[in-house]
Amino acid sequence: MDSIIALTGDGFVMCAADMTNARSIVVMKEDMDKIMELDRHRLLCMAGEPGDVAQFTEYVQKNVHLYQLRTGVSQSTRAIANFTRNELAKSLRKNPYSVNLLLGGYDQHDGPEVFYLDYLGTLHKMPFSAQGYCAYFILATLDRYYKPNMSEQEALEVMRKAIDEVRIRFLIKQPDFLIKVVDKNGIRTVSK
Amino acid sequence: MSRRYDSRTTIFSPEGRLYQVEYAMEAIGHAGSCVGVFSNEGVVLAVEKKVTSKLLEVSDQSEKMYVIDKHISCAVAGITADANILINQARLAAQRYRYQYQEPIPVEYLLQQVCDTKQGYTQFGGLRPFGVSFLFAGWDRHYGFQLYQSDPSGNYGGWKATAIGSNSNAAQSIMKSDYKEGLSLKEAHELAIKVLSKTMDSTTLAADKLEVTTMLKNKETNEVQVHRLREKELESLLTTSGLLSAQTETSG
Amino acid sequence: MERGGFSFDNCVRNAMLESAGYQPPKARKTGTTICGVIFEGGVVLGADTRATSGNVVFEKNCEKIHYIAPNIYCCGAGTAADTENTTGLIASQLELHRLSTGRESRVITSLTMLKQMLFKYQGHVSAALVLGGVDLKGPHLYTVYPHGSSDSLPYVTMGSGSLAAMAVFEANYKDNLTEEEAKLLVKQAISAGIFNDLGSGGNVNLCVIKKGKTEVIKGYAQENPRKYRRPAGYSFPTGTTSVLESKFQRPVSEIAVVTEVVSESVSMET
Amino acid sequence: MDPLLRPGHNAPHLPAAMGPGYADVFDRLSRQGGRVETTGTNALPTFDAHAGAKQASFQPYQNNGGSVVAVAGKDFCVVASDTRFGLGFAVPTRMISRNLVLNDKVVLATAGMQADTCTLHKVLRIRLDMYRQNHGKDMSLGAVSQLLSNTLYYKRFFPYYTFNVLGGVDENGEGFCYGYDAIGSHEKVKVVCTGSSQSLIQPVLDNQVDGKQMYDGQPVAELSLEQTVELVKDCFSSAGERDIYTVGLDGRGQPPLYVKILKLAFVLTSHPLRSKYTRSHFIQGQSPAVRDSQTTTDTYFT
Amino acid sequence: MSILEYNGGCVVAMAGKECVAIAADRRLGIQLQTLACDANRVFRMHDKLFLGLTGLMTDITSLHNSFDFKLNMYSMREGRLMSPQTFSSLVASTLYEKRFGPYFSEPVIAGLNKDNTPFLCAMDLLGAAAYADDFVVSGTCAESLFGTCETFYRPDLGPDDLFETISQAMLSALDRDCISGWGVTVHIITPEGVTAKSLKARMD
Amino acid sequence: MELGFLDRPHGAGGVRVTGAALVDELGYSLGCDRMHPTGAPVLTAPPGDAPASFLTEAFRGQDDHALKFLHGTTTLAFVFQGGVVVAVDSRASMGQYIGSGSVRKIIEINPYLLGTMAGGAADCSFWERDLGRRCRLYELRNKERISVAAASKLLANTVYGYKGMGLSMGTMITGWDKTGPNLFYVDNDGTRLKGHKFSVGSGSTYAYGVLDQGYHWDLTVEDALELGRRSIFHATHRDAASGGFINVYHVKEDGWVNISHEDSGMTKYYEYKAQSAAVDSTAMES
Repeated sequence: MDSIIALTGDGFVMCAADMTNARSIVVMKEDMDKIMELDRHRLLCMAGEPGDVAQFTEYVQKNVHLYQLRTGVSQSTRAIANFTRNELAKSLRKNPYSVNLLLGGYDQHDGPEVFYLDYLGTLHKMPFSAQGYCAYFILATLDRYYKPNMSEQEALEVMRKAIDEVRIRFLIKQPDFLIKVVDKNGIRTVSK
Repeated sequence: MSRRYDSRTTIFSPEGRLYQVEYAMEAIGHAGSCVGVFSNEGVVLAVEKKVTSKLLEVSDQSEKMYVIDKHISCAVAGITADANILINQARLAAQRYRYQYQEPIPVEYLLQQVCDTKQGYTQFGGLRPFGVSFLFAGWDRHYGFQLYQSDPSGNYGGWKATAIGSNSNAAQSIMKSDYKEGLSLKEAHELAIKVLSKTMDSTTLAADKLEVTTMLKNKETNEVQVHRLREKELESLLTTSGLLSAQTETSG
Repeated sequence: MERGGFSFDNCVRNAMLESAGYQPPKARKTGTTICGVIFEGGVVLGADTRATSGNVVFEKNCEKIHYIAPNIYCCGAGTAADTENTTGLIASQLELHRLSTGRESRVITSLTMLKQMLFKYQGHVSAALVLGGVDLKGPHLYTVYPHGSSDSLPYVTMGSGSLAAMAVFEANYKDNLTEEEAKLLVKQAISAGIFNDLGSGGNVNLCVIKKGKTEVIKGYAQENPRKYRRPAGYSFPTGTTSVLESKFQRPVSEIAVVTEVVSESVSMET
Repeated sequence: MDPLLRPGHNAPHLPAAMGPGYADVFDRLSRQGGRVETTGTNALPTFDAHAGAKQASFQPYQNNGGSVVAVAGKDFCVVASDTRFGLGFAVPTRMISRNLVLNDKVVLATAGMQADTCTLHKVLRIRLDMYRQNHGKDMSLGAVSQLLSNTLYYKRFFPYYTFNVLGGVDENGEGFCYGYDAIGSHEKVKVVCTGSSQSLIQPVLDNQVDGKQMYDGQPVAELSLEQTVELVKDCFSSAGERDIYTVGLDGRGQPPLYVKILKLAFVLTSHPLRSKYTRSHFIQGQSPAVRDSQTTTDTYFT
Repeated sequence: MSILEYNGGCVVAMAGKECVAIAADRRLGIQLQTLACDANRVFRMHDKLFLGLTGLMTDITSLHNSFDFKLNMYSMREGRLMSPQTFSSLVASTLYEKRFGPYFSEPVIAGLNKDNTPFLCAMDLLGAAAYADDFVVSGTCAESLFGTCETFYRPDLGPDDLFETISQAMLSALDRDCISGWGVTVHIITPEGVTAKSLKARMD
Repeated sequence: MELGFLDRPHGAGGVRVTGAALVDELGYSLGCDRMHPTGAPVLTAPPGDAPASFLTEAFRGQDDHALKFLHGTTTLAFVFQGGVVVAVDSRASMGQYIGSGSVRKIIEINPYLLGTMAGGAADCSFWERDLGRRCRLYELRNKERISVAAASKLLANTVYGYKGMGLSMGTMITGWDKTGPNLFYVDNDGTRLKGHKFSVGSGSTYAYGVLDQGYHWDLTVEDALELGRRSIFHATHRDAASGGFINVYHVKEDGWVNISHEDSGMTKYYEYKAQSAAVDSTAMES
């Protein structure tokens, strides 16, 4: 039911996620933060079954942190993405996590990157992507309005169009979206 | 008197020394010497190839120079059999990292794992330490080109130029004076050869007596690569340093 | 510790996927006609060469007569991967057995090993085999069913073309066939399968096993070569396909091998 | 409604999107038996000797294999079909005719279930005869195409299990053909193939006749009649190699049965290439199709 | 829809005179939704050995990573490159080990032997190998590829003709399959080196 | 000509009403000229007591030979100040195989009425052709053109008669009548919605994604046509079951006009790609 969106711009990655958490037909929480900060330069947008999501994403976060302590250096976004994919693929054969992720990260070597990662372990690097039912609507909207190397303002404009589209067309009420941006200075929340 | 303490590898002697580890260092002192020289454009490893007897079939796989992964190579001084165990472990560690993270393992992180293994044999298990010292040459995105040396105690350090094996301290003193910052790859080659000829205490060298590999960036594919100098290149390197022994010239 | 044999850890995942409505894909099944006949002093095995996947011919000339021992061969029908690996596994175990006993293998040994393996997996390893060979007790011919049962008969057929092949056998088989008669009979049986059974096709492969001599004849009869090709053929002149981007890369030699490119840049000016 | 929105579409474990504005609650109630389970009883009694007989419920349909092709040229249309009748893995007969010459401008070829094919052909032949009686002229290609579409659709809920291809020459003499799905959806095209080797042959025809993969618009050479027949024979030969339900060559090593139609039917007979069709067939008003099912329409290319 | 068609995609390999070509489409989809048009299904194991994998993308990635691991260890220990025949046995045993919970992926192996003769092999998801000397296919439009390759293939083609033939065979098959396509990459493997081309294809 | 005397009640239960039937000597109905009181043709009912699930039962177990009908599509229509824009793709697929890449999914019912095809190709084309016939009868009876509302009602009622039998249709009936431009959505469940903007088919969500963000009432005709074309284009790119050509029609006061028929996956993709590349380069310079 969650809607998560991520797109790369000129030197930044912008992630958006709805803030609704519902159990059966009841909305339990209206201000849920579904964009976890893996480290100072990586955002992890989370969708899927809340129990799995909490367990799995924290497991990944702690491992990324442990790696940095051990080696003294932080891994590339691609390395974290592959590490997460590996964990998903391994657990897929035992007790599958129903967790769909978008990993957005900024890295001085590789610049802004977005990785699509679904619960089966399908990993793919993309300029922009979305997961959940919203993808059926806004992948076309993003195709239409997304341009490479957009400024933050232009990117916000495209994100607003996408969120507006979900609000109009998607059966489930998702009034509020949280938008976060990560660039070389770190992570900050952007007002909608 | 101190004999009582040297049989157990995991017990300190009253002077605070681990005899087995020192004896291991001693064994390495007799092994063929290896020299490593770092430069910003690449790292040179030069080793002495001891030909024990001409009846021995020379395999194209050298016993002194190994490849751990596409971006890490290492030179060995000490007991080759011990080295093979550690080399295999290093290769597995590098491949496991590559399998999990799909990117090359940081050189220091690999070194930590190899040295942790070595250290284990000085603290528990009651087995003798590995009689092997390594020179690791590698590249990674964090620190670029790197040269490390590790010894049987499990201790390792990053170096600009270093040597292990026979006459290694002589070699190090020469390099202390000759090494200058920011030397080019060519100068690194020449320094390595010069130092190696000193440690092999023979004024002239034949191309088949030594082996030189360079860790550098292949311009065409922009990937890091191990390049082992061929016969012809070694000879040209030796002639420029004026060390090429006479008889190889004629037979060449 | 890396333990050998089958690993079942995907089963949880596949059960989950299957419950989600994804039918498990069909593994390569060899439609197959295989048969064997005993003759005076030996055995002749025969097989067609078509491997099908659903209604598509996956391989036109595949090997269905598998080596078990120098004097024992085995034709396989059913799931291609199962016949291949089951016969391969028993062949290697039998080799170890020969080395330890220093004796020629017996057909009954391979039969028992095959049966017990197939029984252990309750037919999930779906391999229907025609096992033939000659040992010190003379020629033997068996069929083994996927669930682990077996028959011992003078002539046998298996696979989807077994009806057509058995019809030929019932009509023409007699005891004490000569080698040539036996080879012709098996060829006719397999051809009957090839022509009358959609799951079989391609050529006829034979394997003749006699005391001290085994002969595998590939393409003993090639009944179905492609008869028609368009005389004009299909010429696609260079440039027919529009190419967006093209990049040539010389072989970057692999680990621990010298590359010529690098050596020039590094080699010293002599 | 397409797969995404189809009622009762068995939403996979993944978050399959619910169609917008489509409440599928009622639909699930109306469908008995919920999702089709993946290991249903195998309806057909299988012939696999050691698999044992399976409980066989009433089974109105069976697929007898076979493929049919129609390729139209400037002023002709070639309609071809293979001749093998398959039942499961067995081959009851190698020589059946899937072609039906409706009149001298229109030929229908049908693959799929042979029983339905015979019935469908009988119905169409009678409708064409009635048309000729009522209107004093043969039905045109366009009219036959619509008639076939309606005939198929009238059985929408108990369909003819047939894959049809209609080929012919229209009023102003240009060759065309129509491809059909089982319930009558049809489209006027230049080349079509259907039946068990549809997915094998159609791409080849798209490439060679329509030149669909010449993206930068290189001109496609117009195929002559002879070249077209060669291409069709080659397609069947390839299909015979790779598809078990299609025979490349029939029992007697002959290329597949096919019929050719020219601008004027009578030119057919006077065409230099020998043909068993004589003018008399048409004058006596005996529809060739009736003769066709007993005898083999001669393939005039040996 | 079978699980092998979940992500879509197909691979074809064809042999020429001392050269082999392997082509694959670029689509990564989730059932009918197209996620990306730059998915990679063909992996360079070494200069004369390429592996194409179709089926479920997660298993494709897992299999490729594990083959890379095994291949690197092999070439470091042996000091030489793995031959295509050995590699196909490695792939077959890796797949068959999971006989009762298989990887949902069907590999195609294309390479040149030491004497530069072409090597082609295709397997089903359990590792049943089919060696061919003309062409091998795998993926969601395997049937169409069988049709086009069987018709267009001619033996002993040179690298350029082989490229045109395999491209036309692939493109015409893709245009009849809705869950494959969105771009095609073709690798032509010759003893002198490897040419990688990307074709202009329909993007719908 | 009334052939009622030839008729004989046919087939097991479930057939609503018998009408005139052409019967051959075996008494087998020669296809159907029988009429339902509402004027719609009556289709032969399948045997057995559960007609709706007959087809799935008939093909249980033989999955690869099951009868697959042509499906999959993206169609859209919207009303704006300049009339109605109707845009569709042209792909029909059977499972994953593309049955055809050039289906005409806009059916010209009459010079003032258009119907679109989504879902079952045969269902839509048969019933919309039949609707054309009945609209013509309406004109002959009432000497004035049928309104869009009435035409869509005819279709909805007919289809409702077969509810649950497995028809698959998601169609839009649009045109210009005396009340001005009108647009109705009718589907096989009998749903009939009047509206100003609809998209139907497996690619509809993608079409909406572009359509909603670009739509407003006072678009110029040029922009409206391009918006319709662009929406279908993005749907064909993202949805596997849509593709082929983009057909655009424009309904004006004096009837509809067939605007364009362009190849979506090849010509338009590389055209739009070049356009956006040009924009990027200019953006770069400025």
